[in-house]
Amino acid sequence: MTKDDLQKLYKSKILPENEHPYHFQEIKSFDFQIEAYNPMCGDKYWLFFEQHGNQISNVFFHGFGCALSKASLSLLCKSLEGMPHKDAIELSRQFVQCLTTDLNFEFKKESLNTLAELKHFEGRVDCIKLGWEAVCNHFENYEN
Amino acid sequence: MTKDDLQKLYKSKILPENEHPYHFQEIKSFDFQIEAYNPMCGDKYWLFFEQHGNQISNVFFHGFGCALSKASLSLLCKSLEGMPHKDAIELSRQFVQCLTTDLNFEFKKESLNTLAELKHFEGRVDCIKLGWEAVCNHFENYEN
Amino acid sequence: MVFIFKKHINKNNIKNVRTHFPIFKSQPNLVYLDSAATNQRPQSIVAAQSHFELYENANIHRGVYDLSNKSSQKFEKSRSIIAAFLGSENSETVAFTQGTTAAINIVARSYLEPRLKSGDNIVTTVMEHHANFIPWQMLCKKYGIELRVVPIDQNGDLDMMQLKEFIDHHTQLVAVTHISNTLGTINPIADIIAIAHAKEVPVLIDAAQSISHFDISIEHLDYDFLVFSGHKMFGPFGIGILQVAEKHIQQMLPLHYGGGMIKQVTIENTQFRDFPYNLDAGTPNISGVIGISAAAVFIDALGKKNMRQHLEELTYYALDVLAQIPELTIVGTPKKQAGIISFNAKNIHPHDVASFLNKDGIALRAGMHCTQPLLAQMGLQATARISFSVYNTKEEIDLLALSLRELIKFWS
Amino acid sequence: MVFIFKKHINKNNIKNVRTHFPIFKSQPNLVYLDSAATNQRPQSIVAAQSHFELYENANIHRGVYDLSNKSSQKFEKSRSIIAAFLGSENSETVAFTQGTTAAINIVARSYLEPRLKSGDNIVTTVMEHHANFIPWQMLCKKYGIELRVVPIDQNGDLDMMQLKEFIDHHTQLVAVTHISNTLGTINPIADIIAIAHAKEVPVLIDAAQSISHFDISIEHLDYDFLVFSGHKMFGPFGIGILQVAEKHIQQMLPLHYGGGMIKQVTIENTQFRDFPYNLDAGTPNISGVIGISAAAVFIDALGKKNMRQHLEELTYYALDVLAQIPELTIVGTPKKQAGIISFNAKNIHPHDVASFLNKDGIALRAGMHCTQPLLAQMGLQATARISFSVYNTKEEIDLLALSLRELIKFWS
Ligand SMILES: Cc1ncc(COP(=O)(O)O)c(C=O)c1O
Ligand SMILES: Cc1ncc(COP(=O)(O)O)c(C=O)c1O
Repeated sequence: MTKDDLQKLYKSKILPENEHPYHFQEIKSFDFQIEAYNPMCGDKYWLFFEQHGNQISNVFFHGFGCALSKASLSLLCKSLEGMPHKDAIELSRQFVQCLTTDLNFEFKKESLNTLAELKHFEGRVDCIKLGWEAVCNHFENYEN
Repeated sequence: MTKDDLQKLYKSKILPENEHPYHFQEIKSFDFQIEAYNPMCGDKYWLFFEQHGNQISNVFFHGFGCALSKASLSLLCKSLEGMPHKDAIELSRQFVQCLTTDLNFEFKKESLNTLAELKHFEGRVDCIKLGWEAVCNHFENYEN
Repeated sequence: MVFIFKKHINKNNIKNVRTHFPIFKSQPNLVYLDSAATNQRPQSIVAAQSHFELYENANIHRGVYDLSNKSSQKFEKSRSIIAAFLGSENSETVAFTQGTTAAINIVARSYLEPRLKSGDNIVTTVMEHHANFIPWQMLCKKYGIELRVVPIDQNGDLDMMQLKEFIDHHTQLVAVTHISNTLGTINPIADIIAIAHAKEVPVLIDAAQSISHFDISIEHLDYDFLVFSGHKMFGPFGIGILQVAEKHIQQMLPLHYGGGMIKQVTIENTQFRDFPYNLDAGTPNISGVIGISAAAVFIDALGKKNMRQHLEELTYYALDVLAQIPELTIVGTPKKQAGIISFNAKNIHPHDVASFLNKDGIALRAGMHCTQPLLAQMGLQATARISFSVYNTKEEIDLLALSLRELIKFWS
Repeated sequence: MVFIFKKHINKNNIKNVRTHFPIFKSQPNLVYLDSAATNQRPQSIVAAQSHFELYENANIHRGVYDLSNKSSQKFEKSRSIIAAFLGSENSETVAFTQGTTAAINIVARSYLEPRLKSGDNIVTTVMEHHANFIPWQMLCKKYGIELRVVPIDQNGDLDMMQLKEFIDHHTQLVAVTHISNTLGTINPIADIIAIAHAKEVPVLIDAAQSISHFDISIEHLDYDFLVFSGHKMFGPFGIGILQVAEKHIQQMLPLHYGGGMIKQVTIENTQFRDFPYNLDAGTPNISGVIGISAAAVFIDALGKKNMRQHLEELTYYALDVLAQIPELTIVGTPKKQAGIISFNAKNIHPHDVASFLNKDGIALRAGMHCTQPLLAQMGLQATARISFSVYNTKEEIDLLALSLRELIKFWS
């Protein structure tokens, strides 16, 4: 990625999402919460989930991290809302796979495809996958 | 040292001493004994001392090792006999120093001078100093 | 093979020293500001190692043939070079380790652990690298003893009053860094050693960040343990030094068991050699040892005083230049600082700073720098960190400032 | 910088492989028969390392900039190269250590020690290198448990009946070498693993002497722990491998504490990463890791089968030639032998042999080869040892024989 590309990408996708993140707030009552923490760099967020039965109704997040992790979490919240657990896990897994392997998926949300293309943005993939991986781990450890 | 020098040296000094070592026998009654052992190569000898008061009367040795260590021990026995402890320690120390530092001493026994010149015979100094160092260590640990 | 010191290095040409580092020839636009993580390597030191590996290679100690003899001699000669580099004539004060981290862990396990008893305490500081923190924390947990962590004041200097109070007759060790790898704070180690020794407490100095440009001599400083890494002093990875004061040598137990460190082995029993040889279990990193002694020679040729002066100039220049960018906050304003500056840019996460600056060829670190307790005390999650070495220039700092200004403008 | 694999290495030119080793160009008369102590190094592997150090050097993991990224990638790529070299797709089975000795000590401390209880036993053999003997001896002493030492028969083969009897349901580990570094005996490790696994006992294989010319794959051999060193496989000093079977990974505790191996550190507490990353305390030996993976690539390019065939030819040729000198005794006549031969000359101590042969440019070892229990069982104080690698030739063995005959004549 050239400097130009990087600037365009940030200007068009990352910075807006970073400056006006979706559901970026700490809430007190939730059905479950997930920590997303990268000890290497210090990024640390909490994700707060509200659900009806097995259906995720709302996802909020709060914490501290770089523009990429924040933008990615913002998209995560938007994406998972309204999904049954099953689909949320599936999507999160696919997204992490997409970032860490040679596999490619076509996501419905265009912004997810843009983010996923950043798999070659070396040294920052951890930032992008932070929240998604936390979701996968959570469901692997606690649900199954 | 060239191969030629090495052969000459062995022929004239080491091999005779190695083949007919002085006082090379295990004796049962002695005043004290010293172990001379090099764990790196496995050379291992016992030195047996007989004394009158503070005067060393006889030194015998027995064990297994290379031609150099054996020749050197043979000379050690010859050299220390008849000496008061004090002189034996002094001589042993000088000889070890001679082999391991830049210091040079002139020894009365010509064969000791020859041996001492081998300080540049790399990788074998340990063999030459084996018995002498054992004598130094013994007196440092047990007499003083 | 006349690789070694082809170009004459001396105190007058520190300005030209950059030419000794091939990476800057192949990447002329590289602005490398991450020397606190690892130094770039000069041609001469890499050549000293590869020359050995290609033309003089042999295992040490037990070989009678010439190649092995020369290798053994070079190995032990390296030990005396390092001892002299650290102000000692006694090469038996110097053990080779895998690096700073290993050296500290060895002190924890081989020296400290066997003497701990309940009621004891260990004193360290909140600004330590994890390498000089977790080993003590783990020992304290294991033995239920107290870890006393000296805090810093708002400038990033150690709270010396607190340190003084913490050290008492039950303190078994004071472990402190010479220079903070996050803030650049230079700690008053001579004072700390004096305070500790007044209570007969030994002191470990982590010199990872100071070894290449500070005069460090056991004769003058009288520390008990000194640790540092080759790769932060122009030398190779995988090698470091543990220097132990003569009075503690007898107490140093082996770490690993194997060849090289033994006197006698029977089926029932084993006798070990003394420190430092009892730490040489297994074939040592011979070329690494040759590399680290070549690094000591390189540093002495440049002159630590010149290096330090160069670093100080760069540090103060950078502090000045960065202070003129209003969106930046410098993290820590210690009394004395060398070679390392942490900062944060308003609203821009350090990782984003690093990614954008990378596009301008500027290499800097972002994150917690293995100092999580320090960042927690300062209420920070991460910083951007620049660090200098002898090859850096003021022009590079100007480029950094330019790049930062551009980024800040872009971001707003 | 096109140092790397300048000359094409492949299975057809094992005869020309000597040209890849610069030491034989600069010392054409060197007869190097001490590869069991350490291999000579090919140009390509040394160049892979020095190229990294000079042009690509950066610390790993926490850097966002290109240089650090590439370094991190090369580092982790090396781990997968080694995993593949050992028949595994899971690079998380592979930890980097300082060498064989360190790897064995890590298994002793991080895996075995926490699970020992009274009544347990550890099975090893009398032919082990001290590195694979003393760690178990020390554990047994510490916990008052039994060390069961499998003897050898008069040929130098393991007493398999005894081994079978020794392994019972209280055995916590069987630790055995693949090839004896003193006798050259090739042990039937597949059988040993089967015997041990039938009693659910894990097996550690010391592959220091076999890694470069035996197919060793965790998939086929199903060992539990495998250890070897870089410097005995054409790679650098200061780096080795510990491969751990997936089923034991969770049980591997950290050795040292420091940066790199942590998840979270607070003043009160620390959480660690999992194996193999929990062993990466401190900056790893990055160029060593690059070197050892380059060595694996080099070996694969030559083909282990070719190497082994070459070594076998040399070994049998040498056994033949030496048998024709009546004053020599070959030490050990195991069923299968590769690359290593010990012998003694009547009335001439091995050290004297080595000193005289050195004058003819022949480099061989004399001594106990870090196998004191073995020599004690055989009633020997020392041996002369020759060992081969891919660069040796039959002509060299002829020169050895000539030299030995001359020495014997001179001596008598
Ligand atoms: C069979 C065997 N095991 C272990 C070792 C020890 O290897 P290192 O010294 O590289 O740790 C050696 C090397 O001498 C060996 O031959
Ligand atoms: C102050 C300090 N101590 C210890 C270390 C650890 O050094 P190494 O990773 O070489 O073991 C570092 C390096 O990051 C450091 O800066």
